[in-house]
Amino acid sequence: MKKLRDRAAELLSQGVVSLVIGYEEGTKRPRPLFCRNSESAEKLIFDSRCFHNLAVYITKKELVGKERFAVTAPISTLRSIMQLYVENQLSEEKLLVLTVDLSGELREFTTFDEIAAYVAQFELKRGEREQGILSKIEAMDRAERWKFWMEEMSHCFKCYACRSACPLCYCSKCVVEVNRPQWINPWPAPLANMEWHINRAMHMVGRCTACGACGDACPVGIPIDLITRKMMEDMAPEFGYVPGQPAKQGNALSSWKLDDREQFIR
Amino acid sequence: MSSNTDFEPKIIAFVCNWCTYAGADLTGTSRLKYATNVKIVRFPCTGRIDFLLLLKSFAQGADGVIVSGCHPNDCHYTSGNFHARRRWIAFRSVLDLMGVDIRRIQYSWVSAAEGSKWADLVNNTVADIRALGPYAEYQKVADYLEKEGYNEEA
Amino acid sequence: MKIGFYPGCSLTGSSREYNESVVALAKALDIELVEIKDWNCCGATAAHVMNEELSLSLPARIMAMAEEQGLTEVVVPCAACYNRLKVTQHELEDENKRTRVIEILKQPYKGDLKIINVLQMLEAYGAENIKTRVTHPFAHKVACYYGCLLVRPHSILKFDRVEDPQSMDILIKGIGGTTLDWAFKTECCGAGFSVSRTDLVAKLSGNILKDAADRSAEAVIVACPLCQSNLDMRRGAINKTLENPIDIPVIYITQAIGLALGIGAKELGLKRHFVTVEL
Amino acid sequence: MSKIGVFICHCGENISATVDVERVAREIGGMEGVAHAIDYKYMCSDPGQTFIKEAVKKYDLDGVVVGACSPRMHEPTFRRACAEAGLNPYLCEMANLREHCSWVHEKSEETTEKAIDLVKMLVEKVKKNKPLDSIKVPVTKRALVIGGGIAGIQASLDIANTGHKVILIERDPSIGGHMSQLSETFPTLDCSQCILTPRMVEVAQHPNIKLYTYAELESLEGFIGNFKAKIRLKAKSVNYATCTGCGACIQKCPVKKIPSEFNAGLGTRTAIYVPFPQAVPNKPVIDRVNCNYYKRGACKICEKTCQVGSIEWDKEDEIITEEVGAVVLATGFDVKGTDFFPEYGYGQYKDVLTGLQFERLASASGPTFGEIRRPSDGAIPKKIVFIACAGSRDPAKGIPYCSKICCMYTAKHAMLYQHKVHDGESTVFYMDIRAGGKNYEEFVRRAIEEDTVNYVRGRVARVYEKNGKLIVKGVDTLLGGEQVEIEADMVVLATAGVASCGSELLAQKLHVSYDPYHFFAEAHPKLKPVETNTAGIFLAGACQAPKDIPETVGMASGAAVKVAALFSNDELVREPVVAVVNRLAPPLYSTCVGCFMCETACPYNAIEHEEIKGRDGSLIRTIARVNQGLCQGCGTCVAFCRSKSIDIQGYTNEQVYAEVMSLLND
Repeated sequence: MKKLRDRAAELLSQGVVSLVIGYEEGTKRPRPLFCRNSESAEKLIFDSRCFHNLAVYITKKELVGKERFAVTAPISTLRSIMQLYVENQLSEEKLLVLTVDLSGELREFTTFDEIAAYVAQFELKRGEREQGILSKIEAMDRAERWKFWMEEMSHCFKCYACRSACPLCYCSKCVVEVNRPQWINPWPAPLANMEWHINRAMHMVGRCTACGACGDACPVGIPIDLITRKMMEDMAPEFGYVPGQPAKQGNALSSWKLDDREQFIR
Repeated sequence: MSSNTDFEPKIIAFVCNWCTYAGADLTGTSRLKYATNVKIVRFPCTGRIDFLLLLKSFAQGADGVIVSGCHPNDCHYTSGNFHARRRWIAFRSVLDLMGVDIRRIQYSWVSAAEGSKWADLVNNTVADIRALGPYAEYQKVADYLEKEGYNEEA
Repeated sequence: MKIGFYPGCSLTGSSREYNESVVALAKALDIELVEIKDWNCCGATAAHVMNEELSLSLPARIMAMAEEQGLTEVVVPCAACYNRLKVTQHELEDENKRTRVIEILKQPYKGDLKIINVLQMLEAYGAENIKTRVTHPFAHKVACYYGCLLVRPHSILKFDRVEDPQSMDILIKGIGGTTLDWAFKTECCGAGFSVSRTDLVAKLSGNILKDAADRSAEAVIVACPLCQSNLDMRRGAINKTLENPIDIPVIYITQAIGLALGIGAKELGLKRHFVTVEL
Repeated sequence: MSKIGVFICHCGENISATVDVERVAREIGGMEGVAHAIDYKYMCSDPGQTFIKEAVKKYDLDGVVVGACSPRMHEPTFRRACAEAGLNPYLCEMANLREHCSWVHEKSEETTEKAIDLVKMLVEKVKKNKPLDSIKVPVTKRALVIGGGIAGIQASLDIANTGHKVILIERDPSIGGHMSQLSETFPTLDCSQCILTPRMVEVAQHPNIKLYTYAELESLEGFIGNFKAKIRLKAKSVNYATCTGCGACIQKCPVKKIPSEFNAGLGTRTAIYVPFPQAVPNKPVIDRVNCNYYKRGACKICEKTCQVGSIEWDKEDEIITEEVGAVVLATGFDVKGTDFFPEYGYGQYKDVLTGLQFERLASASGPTFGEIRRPSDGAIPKKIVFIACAGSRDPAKGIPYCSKICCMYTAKHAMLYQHKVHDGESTVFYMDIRAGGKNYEEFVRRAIEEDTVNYVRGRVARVYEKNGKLIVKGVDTLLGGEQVEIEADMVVLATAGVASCGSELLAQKLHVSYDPYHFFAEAHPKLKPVETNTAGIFLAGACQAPKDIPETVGMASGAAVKVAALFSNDELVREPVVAVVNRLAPPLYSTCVGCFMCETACPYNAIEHEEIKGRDGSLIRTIARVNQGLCQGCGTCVAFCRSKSIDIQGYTNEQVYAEVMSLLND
């Protein structure tokens, strides 16, 4: 942690970066910290409680500005950063990534290849919570799943916290704001909610890195992160991509293989 | 499931212009008869068919949906149908995860030469959906705050 | 250098000299051979034409035992065994077959064992040592005979050039020998018919020996007990089919190298051949 | 509110027999936004069209729906009618009441109701239609032909003769390609050189053809009608402006033992060389890899012998840029070498040859001046074996396809051999004889019957050398599958034809797709054999698949016509059914966020990166832009765009959405 603070302060004081996005102690749990001078770098922390996905801030031009900036990133965030890079949202010369590896060593990435190589060592596993709920859902039959989700969705009041928390929801105009035609109604209603979440899942196919930010952000605790996670788990092997790794041939839905398997087309 | 004969399913078909639309034309020129329940919406290519349109169909009271285009390797645009295939693979599993009744979406490849296949496809799908009955489950959800909501005339 | 070792039946019976020479040579090259415990027959050459499940289960058990023993790499000197083990590994990549075989074996089988033949072992762990330790350069003109089991089917074995293999020739050149470019490198010697159709074996093996002799080879070098016994043990029958008899010996690559490293003829089992070896 | 005119056609009885057309017109007439709705017996007839034109004027319609036959039949007709009446043609749509309704249903209530729904659907769509103008793309009327073989030569001449400029590039020092290496040609046995050389000369002298030999394509940018080609002119080290082609330098060059490419390795050439006597241009280049001067910095004998001082030692590769409107790919093919066949001796036997090498032996201009002699000892082979399908039709060798020309040239080879070596004995091992083509089968029969070539149906398992002879071990599958063993003096392999080296790379430069064997892929296997998926790039000859000379020439002329057709207008006019990325006023500029997943989705590479820069020139954003020259309008990108920033004209989100809603909304 000391190393991280020092390095951050150094980067700022030397003017290597104009901003370091990291974590500081919050009331209940760590919260994002935006250091613009070496003093504030003293407040930086980085531990297992720091899972808030900071990648969400780095596509916000008004926030990061034109200069180079640094971000402290746990694995989940690193994966998001990789995906953002694949989607042409980041450029190497502007970004500097700091992380503390398992041995407590400070690591510094200046290229996406380094990040990809580092991330590759960690596999995406279901946590207890995910395993718990997903195994429950997987055990249900179709009608039960529908009931389950309708029940869950009925709590959704369309605050769009999921959208704001997701680093990959960086569209300047979201589909719910598109009104010619109005594909999905923006207000909370059973159908509008269902459509919104199905739409989210589809938009995340081949992109979601299962960081869990959306579920974490949901004020009414709908396990929406599991929808996109499950899709990721099912589609990644199907279409042969690895979340958080550069996709040479393009996104899962913008590319295809002659031998894509399917049994439902008559 | 019991097939209730008095129920006439509403089915909407999304087809590509070059294969299935032409195939359906051939069904006509060969005077093959099929059920009136299906109405065709024409697209340049299956690659153009937005998954939201399928959702909207159900929301608007469709009991079933047909999506059909060129056979693999026959796409007028060489790969539109391959993109579509992937999209449907993903879409199906999303819907299945959410508990939407995916038996109500029938995907198919119908070439411009398969007029009879089109007739069979329509008839079979109509029979299947009739057996499944109306998709009330979804429409119930739709009938709340929605009707007045959608797409004000701009 | 430690490596798993599957002798197979031939090497404990009709081809003891092969076993002896392999062991002796391994020793000379500081390669420690760890024999698979409680190994069984691989089923070659009969099983796979009689009963598929059996023909897969036998080799599978051998490999399962090796896995259990914690071995990762196993050298299989007998070309027939080598072939069966490799083919089985390939066949068992099929989910259903694997599950079936596992329930027959009643023991786990991973199938990630690395199966190599003697030539591969010498290439991988001997090549350098051999060069430095040659005391009696093998100054002979020989025909390297690979037979069919060592290189075919290429799609599965992925070993050497299928029609014109080179690995044995390279080893021989390495110990100072000269090798022939000849026509019968990979022709069949009759293999398993050794007993049932001696006449056929005599004809096939005859062609092989004749071409080698015509090109004035001093010996035929082999890496397969079946080839060896057919070309050597059946020499009488072979010579009956030829107008002028052939007396060139048929020795194992391991024996040839052994000689070059100065290992005694007895240790190498050279005395056991039917056609006397004077090299 | 929109004013839409609806016109329901009876199509004689075809529609009205099962659909109550009056009712359709009546009910649609009551629809919101429908200003005028009628039914008529034949909408497509002159009076029918006149109804539409008059209505457009009278009711000042802003949309027309014709309920009649399939739009695939009459859409152009009615759109033209609207245009003539001053209504933008793309505001006219058709409801398919015949093929999709009256013809496939019995007369009934439902049928009529379906007809009504179908019309409603299109009315709702038309409400959202926007006037569109067909797309016009300027055309640069100059063609680039890549490859100077017979395909490239033919294509160049044909295009040039239509009065358009052609740039022909060839990577070797001379044009002519494989055809110039051939001896005689089947099925007429006329000498290849004799029929080819005049064309080569014609190319060189044609006022409309600019020829660059020893040149390769560096890169190609742009799109149909507007390509920019960067061409690398490899340094010839000889100044062609002054060189007279006297050839003195060649006589004197001390490096004489370089295997000659033209003679397929059988003959030799010097370091400064002209590939062959009839070469065009007939001036030498220096092969820098083998030249003493470039290797050791000493020699320069050619410079001393050159009267006109044409040698340019320090000449460097030159890159030129040419603007062209169309490209013809004619890069031809290669043949596998004998080293590809372990069973036939891994190329270690001198007297095992490829068909191409045999061509050189049989050619009067070849290393043996047309005499068939063994490369090993120069003896005349008394026994010769030809092996057809060497590599071809052999999945195990990774070449499952038929090379197509081998059956014919093998028969020709055997024939030529018999003509030249009267006491010779020739055997052909074959799988099948594929002699489809004018006079082809007759030709093969002649070889068998008149020239007594021994045809054996079977494969050859092995060829090996034994005391000076080549032992060919094969099988005769016609006579009880017995083994055949022939002691031959020479063996000729009809080795497989494969994509010419580097074609994969070239395809990537041009964004042309290629098959697993790296042959370029045609746009449609039957109906677009000379087009590629990239508009404006065409194929000629064996670069698409192995083919013989007549086929190649035919295809080349076909490609030439496509180019000429493209050049016949100053502008390329296309249906405006293309994708567009929305543009908004600053500071938004567009809702496109530039994730460029559409770029990977597009089959036509039509998505470009558009950089939006501020007044100070600083980059604000990079968004997608559709190149309307390349876009073919499949709309895959549209369905894929998350923010709906990209849409396709004629099938916009609003239009299809309206259709769906109308169908079900009640």
